[in-house]
Amino acid sequence: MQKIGVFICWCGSNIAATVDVKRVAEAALHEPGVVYSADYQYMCSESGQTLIKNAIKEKGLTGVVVCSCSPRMHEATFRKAAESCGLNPYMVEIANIREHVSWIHKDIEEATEKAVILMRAAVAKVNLNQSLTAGKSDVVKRALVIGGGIAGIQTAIDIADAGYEVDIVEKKPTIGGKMSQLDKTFPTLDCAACILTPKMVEAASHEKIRIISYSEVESVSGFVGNFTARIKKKPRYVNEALCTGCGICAEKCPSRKSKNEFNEGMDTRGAVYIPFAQAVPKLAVIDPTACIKFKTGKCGLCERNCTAKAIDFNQKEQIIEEKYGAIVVATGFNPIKLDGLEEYGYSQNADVITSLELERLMNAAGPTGGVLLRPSDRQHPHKIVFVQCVGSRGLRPCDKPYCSKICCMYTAKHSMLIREKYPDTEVYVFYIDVRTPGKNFDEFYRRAVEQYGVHYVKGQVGKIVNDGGKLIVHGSDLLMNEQVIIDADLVVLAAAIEPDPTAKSVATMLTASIDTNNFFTEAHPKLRPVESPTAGVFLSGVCQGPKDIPETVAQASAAAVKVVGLLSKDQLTCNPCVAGSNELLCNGCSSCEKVCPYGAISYITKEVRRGDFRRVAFVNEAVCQGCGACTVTCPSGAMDLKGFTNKQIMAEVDAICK
Amino acid sequence: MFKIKKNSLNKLYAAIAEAQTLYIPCNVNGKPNFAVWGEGADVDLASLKTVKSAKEVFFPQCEDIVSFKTKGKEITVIDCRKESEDFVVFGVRACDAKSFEILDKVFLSDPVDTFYKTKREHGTVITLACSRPEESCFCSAFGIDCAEPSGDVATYFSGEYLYWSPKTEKGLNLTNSLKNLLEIANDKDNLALENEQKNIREITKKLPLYGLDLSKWGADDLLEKFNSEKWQELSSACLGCGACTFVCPTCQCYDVRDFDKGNGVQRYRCWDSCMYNDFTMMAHGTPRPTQMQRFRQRFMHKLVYFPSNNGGEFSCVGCGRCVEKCPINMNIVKVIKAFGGEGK
Amino acid sequence: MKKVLDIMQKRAKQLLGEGIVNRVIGWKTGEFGYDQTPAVFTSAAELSSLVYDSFSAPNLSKYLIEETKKEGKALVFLKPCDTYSFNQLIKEHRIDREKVFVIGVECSGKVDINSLKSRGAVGVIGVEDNGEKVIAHTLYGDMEFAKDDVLLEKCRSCKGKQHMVFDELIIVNPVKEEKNDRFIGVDALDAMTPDERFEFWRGQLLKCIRCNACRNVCPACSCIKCVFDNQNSGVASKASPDTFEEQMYHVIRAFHVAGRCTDCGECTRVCPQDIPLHLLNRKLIKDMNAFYGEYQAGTDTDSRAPLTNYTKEDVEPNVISDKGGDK
Amino acid sequence: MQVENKEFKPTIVAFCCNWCSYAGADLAGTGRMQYPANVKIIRVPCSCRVNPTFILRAFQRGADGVIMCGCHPGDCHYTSGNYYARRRMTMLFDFLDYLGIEKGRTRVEWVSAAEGARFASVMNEFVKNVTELGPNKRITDLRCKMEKEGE
Repeated sequence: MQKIGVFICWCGSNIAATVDVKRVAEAALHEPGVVYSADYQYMCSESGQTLIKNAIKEKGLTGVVVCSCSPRMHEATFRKAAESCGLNPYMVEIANIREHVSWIHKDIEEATEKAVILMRAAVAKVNLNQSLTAGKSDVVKRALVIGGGIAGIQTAIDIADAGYEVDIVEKKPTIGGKMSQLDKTFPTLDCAACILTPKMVEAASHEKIRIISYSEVESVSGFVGNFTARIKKKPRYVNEALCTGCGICAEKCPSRKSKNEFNEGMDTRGAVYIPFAQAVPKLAVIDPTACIKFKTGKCGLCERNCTAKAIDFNQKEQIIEEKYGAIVVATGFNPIKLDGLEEYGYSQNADVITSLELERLMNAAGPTGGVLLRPSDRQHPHKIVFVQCVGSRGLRPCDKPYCSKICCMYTAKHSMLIREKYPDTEVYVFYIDVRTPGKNFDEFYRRAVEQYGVHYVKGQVGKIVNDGGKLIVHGSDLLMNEQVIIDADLVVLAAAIEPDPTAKSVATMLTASIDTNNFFTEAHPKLRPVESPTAGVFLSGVCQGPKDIPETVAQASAAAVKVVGLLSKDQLTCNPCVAGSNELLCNGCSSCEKVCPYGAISYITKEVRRGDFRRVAFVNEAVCQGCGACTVTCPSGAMDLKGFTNKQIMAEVDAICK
Repeated sequence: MFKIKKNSLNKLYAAIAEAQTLYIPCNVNGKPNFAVWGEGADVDLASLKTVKSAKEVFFPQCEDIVSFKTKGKEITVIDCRKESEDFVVFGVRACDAKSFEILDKVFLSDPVDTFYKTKREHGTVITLACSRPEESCFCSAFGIDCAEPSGDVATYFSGEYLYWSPKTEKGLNLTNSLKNLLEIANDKDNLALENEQKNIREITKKLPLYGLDLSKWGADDLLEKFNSEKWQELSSACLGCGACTFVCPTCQCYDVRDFDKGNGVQRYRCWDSCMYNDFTMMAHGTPRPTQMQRFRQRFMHKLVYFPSNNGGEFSCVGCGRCVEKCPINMNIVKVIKAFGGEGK
Repeated sequence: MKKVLDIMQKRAKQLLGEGIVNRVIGWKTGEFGYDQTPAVFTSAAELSSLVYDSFSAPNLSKYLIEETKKEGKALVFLKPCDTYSFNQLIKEHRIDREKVFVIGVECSGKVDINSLKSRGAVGVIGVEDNGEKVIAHTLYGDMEFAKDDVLLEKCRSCKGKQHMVFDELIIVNPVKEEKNDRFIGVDALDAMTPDERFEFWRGQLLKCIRCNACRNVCPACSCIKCVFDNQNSGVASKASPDTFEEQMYHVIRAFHVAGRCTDCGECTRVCPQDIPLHLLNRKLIKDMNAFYGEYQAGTDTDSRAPLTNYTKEDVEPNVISDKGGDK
Repeated sequence: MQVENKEFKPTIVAFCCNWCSYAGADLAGTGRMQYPANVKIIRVPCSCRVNPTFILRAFQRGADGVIMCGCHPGDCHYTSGNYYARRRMTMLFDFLDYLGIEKGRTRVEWVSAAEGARFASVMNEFVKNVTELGPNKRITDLRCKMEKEGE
């Protein structure tokens, strides 16, 4: 049996003017378990708290009910007071007789009666309260960043700068991501490589950063502060320790038929290659699907020519297992495949290209050495049509319902750069809306129109037909309300962007959630935008939603701060009001796991009684946030929520209804 | 011997119900069950068996024992027993009538169950002979003659009439109070009735369970039966529900429960079933943790323990309700036969 | 049907003989030709009492919870409707699939002995089913019924003749699929006024004797300890001293199996008081289908049930208050 | 039904989630917005914590109406709790209606922490509706009722 003290606060006249506090105090004494009651002017004041503390000590109270303002105001205050004199803080409950009684009722009789009932409900609950202790779990002081694009790089550098170890896992042979393929960036028109390369080098040379390139995270277990990741390192067939990145092997390689991914397949590379000049790590990699040695067993030219003796055809896949305290998802994006969008004829016409391909065509390190030549005949295009919202903001199954956000700006950039470099070129841009919210963005767009004379046509393109080398673009001009037909030399499609295809499996691995478009869901769309609902998992860059570079970098740093905040703790204090499964009742049916938004529930086989091995639910208290979804889903009632147990809530119901 | 025309029965019911509560088999939402008679009641004497047996009038499924009222920290104990008023239960079949004798052995022996005793004293039992026994019936195995039931008054259907034969003082008193409705039966009636009874007894002999042999059962061989390997197989399909128990006229186990009313506690007793896994649950747990043990308990009790405590009398009357109601058709007959009690 | 049984017996003996399974779960003959008991057969000799006919109604899938805890593999015969329960139990990790050899058997509907009895067949000592007609031999003469009239409720609203899961099938005469609307009964209740519905359910639930047959036979009610037996659950009860307890028991039970109930119809079949319990479960199924899209529990072993799932566009609870009717 | 019974004051239990609705109720208080004292609030972490058993329990013990309030769909503190609650309560309340229990006795409302005024108006309306329905007789335990009236 509990020994409960009930403390009624006057809150000056806020409560006492409408509630007869003496009567509540008197009524409390008749409640089961109550051994003491008192009222006081300001319970939250220093002396009010002392009153409670003294009563706890002198009367040996095991539970406390404070009838006062909302628990959202002072629950923490009173719990702390109780804790300071040795009472478990979770033995304190609040009856809200201010916001829910005195402030909304005028009649003293009625208000007092309700206050008594709320007090009774709180007492009924405390009678069933149990001391709760917040669990502690150690924090592994190392972070994992999945994805080595600008988002991942920035996050990693920020975390590392704060003094924590970071591993970047990148599935490609080099970090750098999509940004490395860009030519110039809007709205400043500075060259992407010039600003990205130093970051890549900084990451590579940072003593706290380890880049695990050409690797993928295979599985993740554990929970916030204590994840274990298995990382699969694909064989490069090049000894990383020996390779100097000289590039002789790539030069000597007789196989030249592989599409060069870095240039969006617009030129070729050898079977052994270095992705691009600024690649980090700058190491060669052999593509076994193209390599003659792998296919026929003969060749080995690269091996013979490598002075560093780095070629190793026998290299095997490796598994790296590492523990992490936090995980950052920075899996980035890809332009969508355009095969489904037949009206643009992308797959039929070599001169219908994507914006990313245009980036490569304009880049000095690109397939044309930076001279804008159209792919089909390597001629200079004189009339170029840009089409916006290709696959974005559409309602068809092949479309994405969202705005890809970056296309308006990069199209303005492209058209401006082309007009600047090739003033004899006519440039048309078909658009639905031009969206330019951002610092200096609208100015930038207006320059394209006003200063560079880019023809913006509000309307969509319905059809592109190849007519003897010319691309006949059939579009509509909504402002003029007429059909437009343009015989273009080159058509550039602003393809929608979508999360990297790995996002789904990464989300499953991390029990993080993704939305219908496979973008990662944030813990709160406004207040916790860089955290995933799964504790210890953070989001950086476009994996969470379309972003441009500055936004990506900002979010990457924000995620880093969250990680640093987490890693700076030696131990995590868990929320003690968490779910727990009574193994004797658990059926192991997996219902609870399905509704848990945090992936806090797993199943273990346990000897529940001697000789009785059963599959039972196990709640990871470090991960559980205490929502209670599992408790209601559980058919046998095995699952309960500490601090809000079935019995406690029913006792409150009983007290109110009696 | 008296008689009353079948089409006048409603008057008879009304006359009885005027003075006391009358329980009679009625069609209650599609099923025959004992119910309190009232004007417009859908009396069903044609169905052979009510779902729940007639024991319910003496030993209801739920019965309040005592109340506790709490006010703040004060507790008041309230005796909620009501002195039972006189009542009549009409249409009790021979098997159910016999079951009262078995229940009496349990509840009226020391310590006497006063709740039950009061009801027994105040209740008048009017039995009704069976006219069409069914395949699940095996009352004859327990020496019951379904054509000649016991009771305070025994009644029989034959032709246009219900025949009425008072057998006890209680029965006579009731008969006297109904004199103006009852005619005296003549010799012709008696003869017709005897013929009817003969017919019924003939049918009884044709029943598939006729001649069920109980000679292997009783107080002897307790341990041998208890340890038999047959129980495992017999019980393997048992679902552990209480259907057999709750339709049984002789099952007498009950549980005592407290209901928290908010401002007090209502203590009541309710039927319990030995088939339930929390039956006789104690602080240390249950003495019969497996369904086999619980299954065995039910039949050992009816066929071995009860006879050994009650001069060889079985605590089964062969009404066959459990035979009909078991969801998986396992029943006392199959158990009896499994231990060598083959029928004819 | 006889032919099916012959094949069943032959195959079972074979599988036992080959040591692929070490026991067989099927139906065993009873006293009156209609009272079959689920049974475990461990030898060829025992299998002579295996039976499969118009009364092999009991759903055997729930027995596998206990059976698959034992050593070795069990052979089980499942009718199409039973396979839904089997799948659902697999989904809930209550059965070890590896330890079961499932033989799906054809089914053309099972006969309801209570239906025969309520139609006047008193004292039944044998029943014949020729596919169209059912002939009851009784102590008081023979009676003939059209089979369709005396089928179990669950068979009148058959979900289909396809087995959702099996290792082997025994089908001699493929049974024609027949369309039926299993929601007719629910629709009729939905069309009533709340007062009428209240009277209907009060009348039906008043009959409940809390024997727990519905619960214990239910393959979805596979809890190790039911909340109604658990003194700590706050709802434990053994009887219904008040009408509320009847409502409580049946509401909670229907709710606990919502989305998990395959509509196997066993609850209605076993109720000693003939309470149409399927009307409770089917209401929830009807609602879930209407609100959250068609869902049939037990068609697979990995889909999410409607109550452990959601979409952002789900109907709001005010569909109830907006659907008309008083109160 | 029982409009002539002017004295009837229904007992109303309101389950409010800690993050939105309870805060909304607090805001109603801060704004001194009146609603009847019959409404008694029970705080739960999330609307998904409300077990149908709690609602039945309230009716058993003598509640005349039960209302559940949670965050607006999409705003759940735990991301998805109220979506589950929405399905569960839709099913439960339709089921109770199916059993003939007056549907006016049950209600779900989404109230955000900023909607103090709405909280008050929802409660006013709900109390009014339940008062018009009169005392709960269809889903209640007479043993509790008798005890109450006997006092």
